[in-house]
Amino acid sequence: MTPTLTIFLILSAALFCIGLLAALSRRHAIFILIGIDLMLAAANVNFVAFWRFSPEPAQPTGVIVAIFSIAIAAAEAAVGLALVIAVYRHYRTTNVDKLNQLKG
Amino acid sequence: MSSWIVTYLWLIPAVPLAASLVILMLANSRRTASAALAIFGQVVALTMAVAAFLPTLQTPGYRAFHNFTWFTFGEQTLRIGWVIDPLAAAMLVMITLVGLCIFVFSIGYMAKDKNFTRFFAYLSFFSAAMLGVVIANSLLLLFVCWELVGLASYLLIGFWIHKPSAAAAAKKAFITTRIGDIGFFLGILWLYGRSGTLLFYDHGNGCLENAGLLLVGASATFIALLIFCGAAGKSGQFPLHVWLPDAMEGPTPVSALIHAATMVAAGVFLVARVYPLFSLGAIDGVTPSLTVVVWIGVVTALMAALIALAQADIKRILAYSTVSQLGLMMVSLGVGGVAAGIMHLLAHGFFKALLFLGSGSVIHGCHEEQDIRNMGGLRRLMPVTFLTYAIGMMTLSGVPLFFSGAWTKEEILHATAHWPKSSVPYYLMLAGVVLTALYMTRQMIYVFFGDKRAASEHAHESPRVMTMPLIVLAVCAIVFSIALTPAWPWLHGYLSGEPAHFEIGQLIQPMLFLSLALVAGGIGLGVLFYRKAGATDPLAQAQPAIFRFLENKMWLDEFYARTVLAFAHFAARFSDVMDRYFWDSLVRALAGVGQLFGILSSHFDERGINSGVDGATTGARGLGRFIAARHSGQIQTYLRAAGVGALALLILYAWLA
Amino acid sequence: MAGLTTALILLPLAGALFVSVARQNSARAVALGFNVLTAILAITLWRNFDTTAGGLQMVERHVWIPAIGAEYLVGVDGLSLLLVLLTSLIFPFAFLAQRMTRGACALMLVMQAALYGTFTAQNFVLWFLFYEMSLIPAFLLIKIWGGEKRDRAATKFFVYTFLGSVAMLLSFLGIFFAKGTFDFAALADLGKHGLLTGNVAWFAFAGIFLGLAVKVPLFPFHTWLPDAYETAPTGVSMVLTGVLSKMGVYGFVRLLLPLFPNEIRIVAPWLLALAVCSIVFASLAAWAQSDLKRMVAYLSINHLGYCMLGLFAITATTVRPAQEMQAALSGVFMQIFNHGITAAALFYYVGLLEQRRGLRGLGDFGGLMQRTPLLCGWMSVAMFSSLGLPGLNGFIGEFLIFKGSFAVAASFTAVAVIGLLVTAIVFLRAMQALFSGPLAESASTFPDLQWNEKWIVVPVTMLMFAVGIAPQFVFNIFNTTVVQMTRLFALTTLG
Amino acid sequence: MSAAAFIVIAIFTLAGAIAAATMPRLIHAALSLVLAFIGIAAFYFLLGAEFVGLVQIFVYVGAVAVLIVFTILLTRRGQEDTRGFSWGGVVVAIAVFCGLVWAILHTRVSDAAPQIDPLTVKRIGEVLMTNYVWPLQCVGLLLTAALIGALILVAEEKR
Amino acid sequence: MPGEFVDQIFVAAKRWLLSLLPHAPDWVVQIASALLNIILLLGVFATLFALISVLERKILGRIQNRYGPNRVGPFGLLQPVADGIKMLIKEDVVPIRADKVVHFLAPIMMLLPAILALGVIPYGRNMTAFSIDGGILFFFAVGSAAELAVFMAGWGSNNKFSMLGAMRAIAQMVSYELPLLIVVLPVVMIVGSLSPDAIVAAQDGYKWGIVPRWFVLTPWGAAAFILFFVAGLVESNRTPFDVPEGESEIVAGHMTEYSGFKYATFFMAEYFGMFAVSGLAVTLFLGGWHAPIAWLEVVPSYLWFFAKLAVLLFVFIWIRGTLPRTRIDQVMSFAWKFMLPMAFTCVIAAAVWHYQAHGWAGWLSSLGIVAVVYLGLSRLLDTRRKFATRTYRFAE
Repeated sequence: MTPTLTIFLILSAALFCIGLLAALSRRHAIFILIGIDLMLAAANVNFVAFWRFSPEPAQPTGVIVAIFSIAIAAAEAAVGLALVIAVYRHYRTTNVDKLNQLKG
Repeated sequence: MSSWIVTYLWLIPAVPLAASLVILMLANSRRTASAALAIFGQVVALTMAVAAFLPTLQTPGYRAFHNFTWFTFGEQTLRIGWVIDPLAAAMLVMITLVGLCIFVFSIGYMAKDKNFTRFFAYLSFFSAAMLGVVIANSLLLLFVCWELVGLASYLLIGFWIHKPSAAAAAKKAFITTRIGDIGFFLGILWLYGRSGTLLFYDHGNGCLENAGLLLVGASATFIALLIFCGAAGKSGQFPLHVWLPDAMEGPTPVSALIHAATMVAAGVFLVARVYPLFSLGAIDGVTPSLTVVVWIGVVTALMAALIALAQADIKRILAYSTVSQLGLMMVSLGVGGVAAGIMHLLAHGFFKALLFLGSGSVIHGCHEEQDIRNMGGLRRLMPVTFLTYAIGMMTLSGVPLFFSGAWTKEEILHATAHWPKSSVPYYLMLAGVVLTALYMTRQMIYVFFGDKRAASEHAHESPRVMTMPLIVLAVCAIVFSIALTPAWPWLHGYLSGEPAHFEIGQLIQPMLFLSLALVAGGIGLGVLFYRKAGATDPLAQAQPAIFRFLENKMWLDEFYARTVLAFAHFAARFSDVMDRYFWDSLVRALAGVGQLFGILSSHFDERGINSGVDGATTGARGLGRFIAARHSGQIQTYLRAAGVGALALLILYAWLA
Repeated sequence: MAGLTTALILLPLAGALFVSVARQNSARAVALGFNVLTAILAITLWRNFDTTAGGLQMVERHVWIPAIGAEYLVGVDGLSLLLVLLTSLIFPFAFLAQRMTRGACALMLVMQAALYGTFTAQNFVLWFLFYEMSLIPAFLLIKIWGGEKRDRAATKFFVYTFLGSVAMLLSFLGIFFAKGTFDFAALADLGKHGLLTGNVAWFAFAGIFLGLAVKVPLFPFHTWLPDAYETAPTGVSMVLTGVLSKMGVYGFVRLLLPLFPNEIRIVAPWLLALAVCSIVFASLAAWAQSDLKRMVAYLSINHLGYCMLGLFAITATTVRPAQEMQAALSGVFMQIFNHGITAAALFYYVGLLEQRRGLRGLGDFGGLMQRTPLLCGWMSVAMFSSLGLPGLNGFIGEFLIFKGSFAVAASFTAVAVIGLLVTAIVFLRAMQALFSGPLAESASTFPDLQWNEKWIVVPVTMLMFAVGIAPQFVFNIFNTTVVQMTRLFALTTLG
Repeated sequence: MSAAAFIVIAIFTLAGAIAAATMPRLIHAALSLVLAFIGIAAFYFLLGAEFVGLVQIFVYVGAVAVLIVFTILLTRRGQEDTRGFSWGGVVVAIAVFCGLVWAILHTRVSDAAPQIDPLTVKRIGEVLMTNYVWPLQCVGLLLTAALIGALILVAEEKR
Repeated sequence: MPGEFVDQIFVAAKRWLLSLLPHAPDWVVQIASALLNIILLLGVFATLFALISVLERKILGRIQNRYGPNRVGPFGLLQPVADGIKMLIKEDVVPIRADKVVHFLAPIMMLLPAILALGVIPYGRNMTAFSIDGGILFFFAVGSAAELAVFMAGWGSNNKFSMLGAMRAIAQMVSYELPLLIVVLPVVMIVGSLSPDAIVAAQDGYKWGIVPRWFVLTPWGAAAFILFFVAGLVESNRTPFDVPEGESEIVAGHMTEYSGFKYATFFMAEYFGMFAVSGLAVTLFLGGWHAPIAWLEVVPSYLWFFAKLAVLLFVFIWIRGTLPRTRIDQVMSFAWKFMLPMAFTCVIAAAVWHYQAHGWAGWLSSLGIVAVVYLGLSRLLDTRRKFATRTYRFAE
């Protein structure tokens, strides 16, 4: 048996949802970022999987998109973590429940 | 045939100009260097002038020019150039020679001035501009240099700028001459429009040559008269002479250079230069324009001589004398004696410079005193000055035989006598000769003879550097007459392009006796009249009303102030008031109307449109508050909502699919 | 080098952006840096400009709003190039002349871009856009950074010029509805045979005339100018007089003369009278001023009056000798350039005096020559240049204008020459009051020209001399254009 | 290839990911995340995209993970109240997972992996430099901007 | 040919060993091959480690004018065995407040990447353990995991010295990773491949039959090699960049709380890292396993490789014996102010060299570029005249 596309998709969906879980239910801001990174990685798995199982794999579009996506994730992580540090400096906390200055 | 010098003629003004620029850049303390530079420039100019003079001797009526394009506009070109002919050559030599003397004199005269370097820069600049006027072969180039001469004279007259009177005099000089220049400028425009060129000589196409003159045609009279306006302004002809006596506020060398030898002569030179325009269409040597020149000259000559009689300032007397002599030259030109006029101009350059420098020496010796009533008895104290001054005085008065002025004056009288239109100028000129002798005698007696007065107590002879130029000029004034006598009218021939022959028999002319008699009369009258003169003038005692009239320069300045100036001031004020109030209020009224509309419109907005909109706003605000309350500010809440939303969408999709 | 013109327009705008985010005390340096760049671009433009070829060069054409005939169409001919060069010259000096805050620098740069646009746009909509774009920074600069009466002056300036603009816009809309194009070249081509007829033509003419006359300004639409120039800060005054006032003249040459030959010919005597009034009354009014800046402002009107005289004179008659037209046009262009330099320099000097004394009345100074000979000397050069002393730049233009107009409108010219005289009087009076006499107590501690000031003064003065003595390099810029315009005007069939 | 490898890797990855999401201590979570990332990289190897796998390790393990631990280091004081866990999120996540799985299972996909030549770095480079050069530049710009932005964000404010 | 046989002896041996599994499925053969490679690698490098550890002490001794270890075995060559026994039987102390799991995993995490990195280096003709297309990238990818390990060590120990040491180490490793990567770029650019085999192959041959075509002999290559070597020093935390474990300041940095075999593992990992970096330097710039002179090609390729490696290792030791430790702020500013610009310069110089057809002109102009930037930078960074006042920044 070789892994099929469906298996990969389900795996990546699982990864995505674990990321979502981290982003949704943890209070620490860094967990949210971890979650987001996981979700992005899950999406990347999808891209590469779709490329591998596409009828025209000579065109490495999925791979390229994954590469770009990784680069963007790096940028996201850098800025996100910088934000966390800035927020921590300002509020002395990274508990997102306490960061509700924008409430209506 | 043209000599190399023609191509390099521009160097004559360029060298003093360069000297001037260099001096301007020197520090104020580099006095020796600046004087040396200026004099060096002048010497070079003199050498070149002589070099330029030499070829003109070879052929009678020699004329060489060099033209070039100054700039191209559109498809047209504007050409200028320079010319050397006897007129220019003679002027060049005279100007550079006299100028050199004055430069040297200035070293002594200005020795204590703290702006010594600047003075020499200005002098050099002036010299350059003047030489430019002389060599110009284009009315435009001449005008350019002409204006620069004006600027130089402005700077020099106002040299002692801390004196308000000097500044005022400088301004007056510039503006008065500028009035004349406006006419000149229009004349240039007109001429340019007519002939299509401003070059004097251009291989037959110049505006003074046949082809050009043909194009000018009938408008020549007006053009000539307009150009004469400029000449009148520069040469101090009535009614624009008022600036010249005031210009004596400048340092004395300036007076000598500008207001005796060179600048004021520029007007005469200009008329001589464009003489073909004046004489175009002459019948029997008379044209309307020349007639105007004659009458203006006559009025000027006589009026100035009269005013000179009543002046107390040593330099002002000389200034009015200059005005008078310039009038004389103008008359000479007007009656057709161009050569005579120029000869007198040259001679006048020497002796009037001599007189001015002499007066400068006197003023210097008397510690900056200028009022002749405070001098006296300087004969002993300043022998060299006295002697040279006497030579100058006799030359000016026209004492015959030995002094150059006599010969030229005689020739002018001669020419005037033959004017076909009227003989009145001739007689008035004779009167002028007498008056000249009279006021010069008055001045001599006041300054050098009689008892010592307040200012001459501590007088002293001037240093060598000042007396040497005096001597040189005096020698020139005498020696120059060799070229002027009727026996060997070399200069006359040279200027008018005819060869001169030596005939000793021509030496004594009937006019000589007449002139001798007139001069003797004048001097005699003067001696008689002023021999015992005291603090008050004899004329003032005899005829106080006339004296006051003359002393106040015939109230011309006051007259101008009341009429022309007053009108101009009024016009200025009026323009300003119109601007500030009339036009402005017009605009503001318009703006007011606009504002009114604005107010009306805003009221309409307020009452009509806004009330409807307000209701809508209130509703929107309430809704906004409600929604805002749902926003907890907690990011995860939003994220969860998004997740649920996505799920809902998915379910919706599944349901629909 | 097709994008050069666009680059020239965009660069100052970019500069404005940079300046507005720059640090407060480095804003001026940034602005100056950008001006160096624009200067380089302008010189490149000049280098690449073929002075022997007529017509527009370096044309860039892009579709913009086809529905209303608006195109992005820029190009330069000799006149445009001259004005572009002038702009590139005046602005750096204006920036050097005065310390400016960040906002002012940014606005100045916006204005600069607008000016480049105005001088190179060849489509009315685009042109008008830039034309108006220059107005707003000028207004703000006067309004915010101006002197004591700034509110009134700025409002007046704005209302005046805006009213004129509106009139012009209406006229052009009229023309567009009649002819369906906004292209300058096409309009000029149509104008040869009379663009419009009847009352419409007169209305259109009046509207455009009003708009441009206000901008120049022409008597009697000039009263905004003294107030505006007086209150504006030195640098802004320099730009206003040096470049902004040229927009009006440029408009006359580019729009009014080619489009309405008939109308102009019919009312030419009146126009000439207005020009002469500008010359004479403005110079007289300058004489009556005691405020130096106001005085210079009035003389600015006077000098632009000469330009107007030249332009109206050559279109006044049916007989149009080519050499006179060329003389007058060359003179006008030369005068544009010279006045730009000289008037800006004069404002700068007045600014220097004001900066030292705090006041700028004629009576507030005296005897400066003893204290600050250099300042006086250099300032005198500018003054003499302005009064048209030969050997300096002012003379060339004035001479050619008078030469051209005297031949076709002798009497008007003869009257106008009075302006030369009065100008001389005004300046000599000023010099007498400022430089001569005993040293005023208030002036006894004046510093002479500083090094940084010399950096402005010396090049500008050298330029004055250069143009005055060897003007050919300036003439070369526009000679071909002059010839071409002469042909255009001469070909214009009348009636 | 081999299902065994897939299963092993999947277990590692999912375990790492779950640990990353649920570990009470942040630092453990971060280290578990590294495990998950390595697992994902292994997936890429499995899928024949070696380059992406290497990049994945390089960027996520070498850079992002280090960043995260550094951030943890810098924000570790007074963080006692951040241990919480909200079950609402778990419900949503599971619901989303169910939804996704349902969607995947109801989508027709071709499960046949075609035979391919190995994807060389050269090929990727060529494609990046030709078809995708513009996005590449944009990403470069983005990274620069992010770098500068991050620096500015964490730079200590001047007092 | 005997030469070729000797050259390929290991390859042939492996092939023979694998042929012992004739009917095994593919993946079994693959795994067996990989295992063989790993075992061989570990064996060779563990031996090298042992050798080098004693040699280093001996060389340092020579440099410091004393004998090194000379008691155990002949010339003290058995010293590492003694050390190993000592380490193994030492008590493994774990601090009570330590994060036990992390503390335990750190040494393993440290050693693993170093071994993996060694796998992609070609040790001789056809002797690359894992011949991956993106080998260079793989090297750096696994290498970057070392930082994480250092962090784990620092964090897990729950000791302020460990933490400080870890932070310093990470800071300098991250900083120098950038120049390290960028100086590899020119080589990759010129060769057009990320594969170490291709890079070695590109350095094959001799110009005019004499001068080898090693990249170190081009101006940009020389500069890049020096930069790479310096960055390598930092990456392996060697003197003069051993600030993270500067015993005079912070005891032993992140290794403070380790003892016994864990400490030995760290030690080993460090040396393995050094081997890896040196090996890569040899591969990238020194022509890999190629002989320096054409007729010396007969000597087996792996010998050449290890000879070059030995030279580099000697230089490592030599530097350790010669240079004092730098200050952390100097280390950092050196990275950002000098290394990084120089690295970029190498890229540009290589491009210039390449686009002038690798000829004289290119050689000279790339030399010019490197020289100009170098001189400019050294002038800019010259602090002989002014010493900035030191500001101390402590970790929060």
